[in-house]
Amino acid sequence: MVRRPVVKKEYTLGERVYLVEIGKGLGLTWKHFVYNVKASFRKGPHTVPTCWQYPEDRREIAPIFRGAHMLQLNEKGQELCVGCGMCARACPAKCITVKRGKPAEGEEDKYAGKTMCASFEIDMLRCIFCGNCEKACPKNAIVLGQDYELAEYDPNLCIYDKKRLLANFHRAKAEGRLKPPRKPVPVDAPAPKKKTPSKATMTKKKGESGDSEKA
Amino acid sequence: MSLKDRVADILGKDLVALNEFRGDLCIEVPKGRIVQVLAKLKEEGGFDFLSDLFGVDNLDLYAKAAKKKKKSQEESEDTGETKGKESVQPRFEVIYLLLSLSTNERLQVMVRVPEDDLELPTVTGLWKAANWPEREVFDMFGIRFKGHPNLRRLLMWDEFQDHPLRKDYPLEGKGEERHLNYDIA
Amino acid sequence: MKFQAIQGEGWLLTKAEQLINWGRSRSPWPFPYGTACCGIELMCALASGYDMARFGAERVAFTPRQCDVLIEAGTITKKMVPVLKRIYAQMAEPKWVIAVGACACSGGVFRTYSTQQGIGSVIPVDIYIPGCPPRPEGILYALLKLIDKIEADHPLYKQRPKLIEALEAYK
Amino acid sequence: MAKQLETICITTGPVEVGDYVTLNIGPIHPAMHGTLRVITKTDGETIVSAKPEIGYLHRGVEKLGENLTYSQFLPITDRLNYCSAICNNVAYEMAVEKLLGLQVPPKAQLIRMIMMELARIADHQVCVGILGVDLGALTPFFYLIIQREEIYEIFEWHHGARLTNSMGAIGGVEADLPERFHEKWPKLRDTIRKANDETDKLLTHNRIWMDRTIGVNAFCADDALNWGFTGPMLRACGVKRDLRKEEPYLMYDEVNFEIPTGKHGDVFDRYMVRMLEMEESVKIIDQAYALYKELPEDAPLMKKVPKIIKPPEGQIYHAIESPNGELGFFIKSDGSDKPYRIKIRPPCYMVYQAFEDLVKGEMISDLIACLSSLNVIAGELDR
Repeated sequence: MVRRPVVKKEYTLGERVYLVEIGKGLGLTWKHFVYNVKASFRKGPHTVPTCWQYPEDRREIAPIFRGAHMLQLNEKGQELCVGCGMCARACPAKCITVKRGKPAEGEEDKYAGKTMCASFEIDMLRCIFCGNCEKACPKNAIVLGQDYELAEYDPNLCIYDKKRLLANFHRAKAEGRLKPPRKPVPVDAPAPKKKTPSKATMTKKKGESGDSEKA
Repeated sequence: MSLKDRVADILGKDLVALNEFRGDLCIEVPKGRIVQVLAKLKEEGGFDFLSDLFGVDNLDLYAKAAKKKKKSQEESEDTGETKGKESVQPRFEVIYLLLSLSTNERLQVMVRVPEDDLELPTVTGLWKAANWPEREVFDMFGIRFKGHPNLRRLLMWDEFQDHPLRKDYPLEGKGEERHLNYDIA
Repeated sequence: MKFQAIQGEGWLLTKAEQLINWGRSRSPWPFPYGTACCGIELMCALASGYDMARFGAERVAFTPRQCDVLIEAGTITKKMVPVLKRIYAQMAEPKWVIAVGACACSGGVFRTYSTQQGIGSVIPVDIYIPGCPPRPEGILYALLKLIDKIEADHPLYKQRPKLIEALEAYK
Repeated sequence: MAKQLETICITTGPVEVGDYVTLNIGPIHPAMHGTLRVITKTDGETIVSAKPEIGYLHRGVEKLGENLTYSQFLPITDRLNYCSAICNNVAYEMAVEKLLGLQVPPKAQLIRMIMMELARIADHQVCVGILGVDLGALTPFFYLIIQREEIYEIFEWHHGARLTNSMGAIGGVEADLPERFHEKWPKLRDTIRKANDETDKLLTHNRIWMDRTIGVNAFCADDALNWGFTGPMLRACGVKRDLRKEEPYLMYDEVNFEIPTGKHGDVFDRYMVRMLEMEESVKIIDQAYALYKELPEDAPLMKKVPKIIKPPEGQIYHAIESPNGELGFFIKSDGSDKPYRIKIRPPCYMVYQAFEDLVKGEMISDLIACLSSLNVIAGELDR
């Protein structure tokens, strides 16, 4: 059988009477109610206690939010993607398929690189919006934009092709929601030493094969 | 006295191999004496907390090693002799993660289980915590634990046939579907 | 000639249909079936802050018998599939299904032995929401889209397959 | 009786009816958090036995990890304990860093600490809120959710996602604290405290709450250790053990904080431990933020790691204190770019296996209270 420690219920008078605490709780909810009513009359930007009236009043989205993808163009209007397929390789969900192609005769100035992507498909239903493709892209061609209204009746419509990804970019550009270029992460060269090393990295043995002693 | 020496001291002959990597100590003990060894470690070594128990399938690792060996053999054109030695290596490992609450030291106790004798004694008598992990090891690798109070599948459904975490089981499965044996709807 | 009034131009039936649709679209009672991560975002969408009740999804019931919209938020594993089928079967007509998130739509990143690759192969899905998990706004957008779909429905036609058959023959 | 109860809870398997009433709860019972299932045998309202069945959210994460590269597996760790995804990310990153023998720059460590503590607060808030909901107190849940949105906003502005954060990378973090954090933190600290105060006012001294939680599922400390409890569950039983203190990682040894403990390990103690821990987390963030401010603005955030990570052969285990307890990653590497074996040690797995012992002899309604107070997250339980 299970052993259980014996717990004595010791209540103070206020707790025993129990209406006191209930009254306190009710007072608190009323305070919230009054505060919310007041806040709803307040002008200016949205304040927290009222809810976001979604279709009309949209919440401010972080510029780095990972939403629907887009294929970027550079300032000259040239496609940045060269079809290298790094994003497809980095994707954990394997939802990107890229085909590399050469631009047709006379269309070379439409593309920034010497090659281009002949087709670019993202299965949005598979995508988990982790941003690995964005990190892997050497040309900063594919980025995750701010669009989050992605629901569709038909699952086939959720497979975004190149046209749609470029359209995403044009729409974002028109609305001024382009993703800011990522800041370079300061990488340390000689490590500034921590005063007290954590236990996790106490012993540093490099290049030691793990199973050497077992054999 | 360092942990290494202490463990060697406590176990004596039962210590088959000892391996340290990045501060983590892993010891190998013989399969037959696992319960005794763990009891000893619990009583004398102060490792009174079982933090986890799990299996490892070494099939690919051996295949890789064999390939490497073959390659080096071909290079040196040294044929014969060491053939078939890899198959003797037990395929599975079961690792017990122990923790000493007083000294905060962790120890990995490893025991090798060959494919033709997939049975281990249970340690639920020492730690109740081994209950579900052992069931999971049975579910995922097919290693049976003798004396376990309730050795059924844990994560997969009961009618499931295979052992998914074995290396020869494909990631996407073999197309199993779960059907209840009574009609729904 | 008998069917002339029913066949689209009928004033009474159209109005009745509109009335029914209005009623249905203004009260899509959800069954929040949150199994995994998306369930937490669904919780956000239901709670204060986003408040799904503004669109009539007021009464969150945890019994499928009293719900119209099955909001499937989260992974469905193969072990869970019979349960899901049962829930769907228990819901009363008319019923709609929203698949929230990558796992429910297609299995997402979990292309593994134990994950059902999308609930679309098990039960009919009306709306797919990509995202892992989608923002609460994304879920609300899907609900609004579902309301549009309900409004465009023909409940009276749909309920009478025999009538439709007769109409087809009449043509 | 049996028939009637069966219709309330949806059964998914044949139930055997013996001398006792067999009552199947779950997996879609509202109190079962979506995917848990408990098959109980009851004598009247007293539970004679309760067999939890898990695996309804088993997604094959460990097998998947063997087929993905080290950096590809990072987003998958979000989906373990989705209430505090950052803790999983950091635990995994630190495990891989240990395998590589890396040490992260101090600024990255502080950012990780701040974000982890915020995640811990968010996790505890969900747990306390859901515990309230399951016991019939809806109000605190709504108040806490309003406040939690603010934390999510900071997450979103730091790494671009609300829930499944995928924060940082192996070798450090990829972004500095956002502007919004500097503006928001003083205000956020007050709102967190206010929300906790309100929850405290609504629940702690409420007679109904006390009657339903005090003395329910009380558990002995040595039993708890035998069952492998960690985290708030163990601390509620009176054992002062916290990996942040015992095996300090990151910079936890440079901040001061208390470890709140309970006495009897009942539901009330678990609730109190969680409430007090939130307060401690606020303190930790304050101190970490002060340390962070001392560092220069262009201090490094990342350690240089090769693009394709290939750790040396070997096996390591590294654990951190996640909101639920000891979250450990065992990684065995064979020298290739994919881990050979990943084993996740989820904290609530160990807690949940003692469920039968926890609820035996109690009432059915206490089972619900017990389950909510364990904070079992199915994603991490089944993996």
